[in-house]
Amino acid sequence: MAKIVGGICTTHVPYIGRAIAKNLQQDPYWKPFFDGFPPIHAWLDQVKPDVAVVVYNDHGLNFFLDKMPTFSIGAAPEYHHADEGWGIPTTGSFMGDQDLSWHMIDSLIEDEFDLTTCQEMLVDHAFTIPIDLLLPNRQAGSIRTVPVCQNTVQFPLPSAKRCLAFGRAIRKAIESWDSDARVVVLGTGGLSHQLDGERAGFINKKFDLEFMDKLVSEPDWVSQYSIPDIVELTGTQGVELLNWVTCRGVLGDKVKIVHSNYHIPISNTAAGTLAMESI
Amino acid sequence: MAKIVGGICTTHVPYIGRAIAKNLQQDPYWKPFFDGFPPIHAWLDQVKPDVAVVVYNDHGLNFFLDKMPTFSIGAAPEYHHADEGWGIPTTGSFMGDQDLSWHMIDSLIEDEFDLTTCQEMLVDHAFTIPIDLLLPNRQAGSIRTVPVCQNTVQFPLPSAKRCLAFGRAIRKAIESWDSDARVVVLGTGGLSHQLDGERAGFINKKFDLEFMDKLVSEPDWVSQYSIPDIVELTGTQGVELLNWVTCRGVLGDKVKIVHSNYHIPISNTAAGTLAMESI
Amino acid sequence: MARKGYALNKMCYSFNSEENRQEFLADPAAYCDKFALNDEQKKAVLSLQVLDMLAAGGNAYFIAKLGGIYKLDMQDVGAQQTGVTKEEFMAKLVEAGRN
Amino acid sequence: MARKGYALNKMCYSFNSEENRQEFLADPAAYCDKFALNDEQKKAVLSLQVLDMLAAGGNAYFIAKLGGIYKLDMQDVGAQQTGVTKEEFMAKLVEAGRN
Ligand SMILES: [Fe+3]
Ligand SMILES: [Fe+3]
Repeated sequence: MAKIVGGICTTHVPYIGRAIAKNLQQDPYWKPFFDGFPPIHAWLDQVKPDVAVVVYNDHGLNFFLDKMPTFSIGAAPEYHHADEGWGIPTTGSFMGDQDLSWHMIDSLIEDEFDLTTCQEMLVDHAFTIPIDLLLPNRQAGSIRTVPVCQNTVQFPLPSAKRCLAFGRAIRKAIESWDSDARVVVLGTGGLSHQLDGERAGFINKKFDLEFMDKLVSEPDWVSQYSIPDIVELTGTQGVELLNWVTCRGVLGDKVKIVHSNYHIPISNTAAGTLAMESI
Repeated sequence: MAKIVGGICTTHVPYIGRAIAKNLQQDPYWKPFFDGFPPIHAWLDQVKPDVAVVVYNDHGLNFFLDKMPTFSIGAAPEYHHADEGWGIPTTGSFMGDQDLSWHMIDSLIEDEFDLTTCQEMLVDHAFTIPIDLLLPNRQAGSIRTVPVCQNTVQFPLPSAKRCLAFGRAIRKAIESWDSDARVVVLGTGGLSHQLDGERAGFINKKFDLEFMDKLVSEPDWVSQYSIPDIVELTGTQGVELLNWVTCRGVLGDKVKIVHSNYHIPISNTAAGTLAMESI
Repeated sequence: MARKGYALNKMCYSFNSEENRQEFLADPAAYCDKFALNDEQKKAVLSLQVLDMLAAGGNAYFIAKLGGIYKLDMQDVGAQQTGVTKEEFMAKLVEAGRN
Repeated sequence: MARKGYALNKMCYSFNSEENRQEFLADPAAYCDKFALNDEQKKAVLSLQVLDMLAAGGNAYFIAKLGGIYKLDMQDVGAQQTGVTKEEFMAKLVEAGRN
């Protein structure tokens, strides 16, 4: 059966794509953020994942409001990035893993998650940037991927409780996959930030740090908060932390921290990074 | 609060559209099928619904395999039919009810149904034909509609148990809608038929009649059957009876029959019609 | 089957548009190539063999749109797949209502 | 809000294509009309007022694509909405990391 080697949660601010393209990792603005990654690179070199299941949210590239799914899963042979309209560089394409995709789809629909299945799918910066951050020397085909997209764009959103249950069901699916593959899970987005309205620029360091702490030790803690609570506490876009919650669900009951980092600001965002291993 | 006046399940064979367009209701081939409707017309004249919630499946008009939702709900001001490629006449457009759509979406996502929301949506013959059968003298705007689309096209499908729970959650949503509207629910498709493969033309009268009987008296009965069971018992397209199951869930614990009809064949299909009232 | 048939089903989905149906009819082989059908799919489409389309990953609902182009109804398609005449196929349906 | 902003958001979604961005820039008012924006939406777009676009039903993620056309980054947009200079807005972000 497949093995889940661990999970990594990290922000996906579009702006990071430009910093990578321009090699600004040592620039004073960027260094405190990029310094969070070498220890995770070293860990990834050790655990050698074959497949990444990437929990993220689309920002209006693959999905528009005419067909906006709560939970969708890619089941394509490969995934391409494309023009998102705001001038960030597009990256290379990503190999899919259709065996795992369909195995997850079968298992999750059996477990009463009402998925949207995508046999063709564009992936946006929320998928591409974390992979580029984590595997800076990625060759085409060096890792296979399964995109898992959650709606954090059009209200109403799935609750933190539902996302945690979704993650746990994904764990069950991966662990029952008849394969010797090693699977890493990513959760992208957040942490606190708000782009729109009179509260633009809102950041909540205290909550973010507590959230990161509890995500490790007590994942159900976040379920006490409703979506309006989370928006209030972390901003209208901070609610992307739902992708972290789902990722955490995939990692099972107990985890230990591989490495964590937290830096304010990247663009308008509190940039958190948290790598975990199941124990 | 809104009132659910009852529910009507009926087949949606595309071919029926042509019979309506050509006024063939008294033709010997069609008469045994169309004769099932006048008693239901009389009942509808009595209960006077303002809104129809229509549970159906799309056949490749609004959804393709690139984005195939398990459960989707329309939230548009109006819905249009369009060319489906097989030469059936297109019908007029249908008024939406965005208040009810969004109320249902909020309530159902709160109840952990992972919907796809559609703020623009084409409706196919599975939506239009049952409305044309039930309201033959419909004027534009004489009834408002909310399309609820279930995947019966791309496996895996939601289980009968999940559909029944979905219907029950829709009931809860409608009953908590702050409106004096009278709501009728439709469930379209089936009954037994198979279009593809060496078993094309398969029909199972015995199972259909038992299904119709149990749907009234014991709705959970069908939950004993897995999707492969249902395909085996009713054909690859007979599985559309899932739309009947969801419709039945909306009607609550106890119902009585307003009128029922069953005729073989319409095209390749066993054509069932079943109107029910909650008691 | 789902993954195998994607190109074929995508081509059939395009037949919701009259313009595409006419383009297909003008040169079916070229239209198959435009959607990158594999040899098995292309051969099944050009020979209009429904069982072969299914074996090549076609979904019944999408294949039906191709049938529509050739004005085949569901009894034509059913008869072809079960190896009987259309009359025999229709008689079998009527028979299913009797018992 | 969702239903109110649909036309505006749909226009912004079209900005994923360079061709559409150029068509918009050539005649913004005509492009708004093509997507049937109402007066409130059109006025907000033509005056590039983000708070007005939000009030007219715009979704932040889609509006950002319009900002991209004018090379506005998220600090420009944040400053405009909160009525401060870009420098003040950025200083506020840095400040949030201190406590
Ligand atoms: Fe984001
Ligand atoms: Fe059907």
